[in-house]
Amino acid sequence: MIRVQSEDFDVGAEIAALHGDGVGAVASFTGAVRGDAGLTLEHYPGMTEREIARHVEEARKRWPLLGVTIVHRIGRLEPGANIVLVAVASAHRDPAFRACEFLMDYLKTKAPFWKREGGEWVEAKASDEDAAKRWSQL
Amino acid sequence: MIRVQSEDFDVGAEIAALHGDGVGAVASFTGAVRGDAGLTLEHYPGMTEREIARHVEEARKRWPLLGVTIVHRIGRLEPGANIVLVAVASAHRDPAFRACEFLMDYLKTKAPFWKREGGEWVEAKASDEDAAKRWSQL
Amino acid sequence: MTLLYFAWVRQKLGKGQEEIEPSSEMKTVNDLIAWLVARDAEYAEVFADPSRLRVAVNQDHVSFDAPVHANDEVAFFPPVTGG
Amino acid sequence: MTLLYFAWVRQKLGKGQEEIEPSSEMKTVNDLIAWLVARDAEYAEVFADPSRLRVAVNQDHVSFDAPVHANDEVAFFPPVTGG
Repeated sequence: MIRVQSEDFDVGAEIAALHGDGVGAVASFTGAVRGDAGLTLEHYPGMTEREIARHVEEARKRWPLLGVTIVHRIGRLEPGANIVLVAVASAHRDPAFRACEFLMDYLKTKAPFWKREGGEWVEAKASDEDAAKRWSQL
Repeated sequence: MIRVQSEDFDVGAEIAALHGDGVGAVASFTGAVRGDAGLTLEHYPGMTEREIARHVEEARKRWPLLGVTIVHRIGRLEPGANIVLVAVASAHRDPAFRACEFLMDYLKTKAPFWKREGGEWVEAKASDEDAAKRWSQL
Repeated sequence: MTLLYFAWVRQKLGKGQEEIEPSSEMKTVNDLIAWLVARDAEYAEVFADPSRLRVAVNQDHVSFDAPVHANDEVAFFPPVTGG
Repeated sequence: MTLLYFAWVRQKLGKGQEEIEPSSEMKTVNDLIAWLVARDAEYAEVFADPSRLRVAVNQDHVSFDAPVHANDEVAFFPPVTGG
């Protein structure tokens, strides 16, 4: 399940919804706004969902997953606010952890979101590009 | 914060409690009971908390962490029930993911818990030992 | 052809979207950029250093030598910073 | 010396804890095991294959050649399966 929304999300409810038949492990990542300035998030509607869906599909090919939830917020986000949730369910912990990291690395480098912080556009980090390269190109 | 308890835990509340000043990333793992038989979990009171605390301390030495929560349940657990939560807060995702996996690998191989499923004691898995060896011995 | 601009590209050009009639010589993203740069100084500024930009054609990331066609949706934006 | 037993070790011995008076020759965990095995057939069965067991002295994982002392807490159990 992929959602791009301005509203906050309920991490516990999203993780609970992934538990079910055969699920022994849910790995999750939640990103939050650091610093005092808050963030504004812009995205490319349509391409964002498409790009995320493509990477979820790729993750499902690579690992035996039983569920994936990705929620990414857009618009104005105050300090401390949730930005993103990636949660992955599997029978065992290793595929859940691997797929969760894989999806985060691709969200950071391929999903068309842009952060603005205190009037400045946040610069992309080379370290994020390097992290995504671990998985080799799709 | 380390807790060993028979009661269930609230994943969302535990993760929310880790967010705060400087926290940009929370990686979490929740383990649940697979199969139809349920589980009974026995532990070594005292040593369990001590062993977990030692590994949390080691994780804090290895990575710049801003918070760690580990909750492990004991006693009778029904199918689908939560068993364990490991949640790790940091400024960035990489230390949070690394420490979360490290702690899970050590919980699996060093923390004195034993699972019984349908009258049989669950056998330890060599794959868990191998996973823990990735981090080299403490 | 629909052109989309995001983040500082959108801000510098003062618009997020425009429609253009591509010429028949416009075969690739690079050709499109050359055509835009020739049209107006604002574009020249935005496209001065293409290494600062990324491009998507019909919502797929592509390189600057990728082909473009009359009915394509072409988006220009800085490297992404979500997650 | 306090001995603790967990999981199937506890079940086979029919107890989770006992106090013993160690002899002065009992220097290591291996010596303790030999002493227990000599005492009763149930122990002989439990300790028949030490590779199936793990041991902690004063709540630290140790090897079977680790020293033991009169006031130690020594625990025997199978490889752990939590998490």
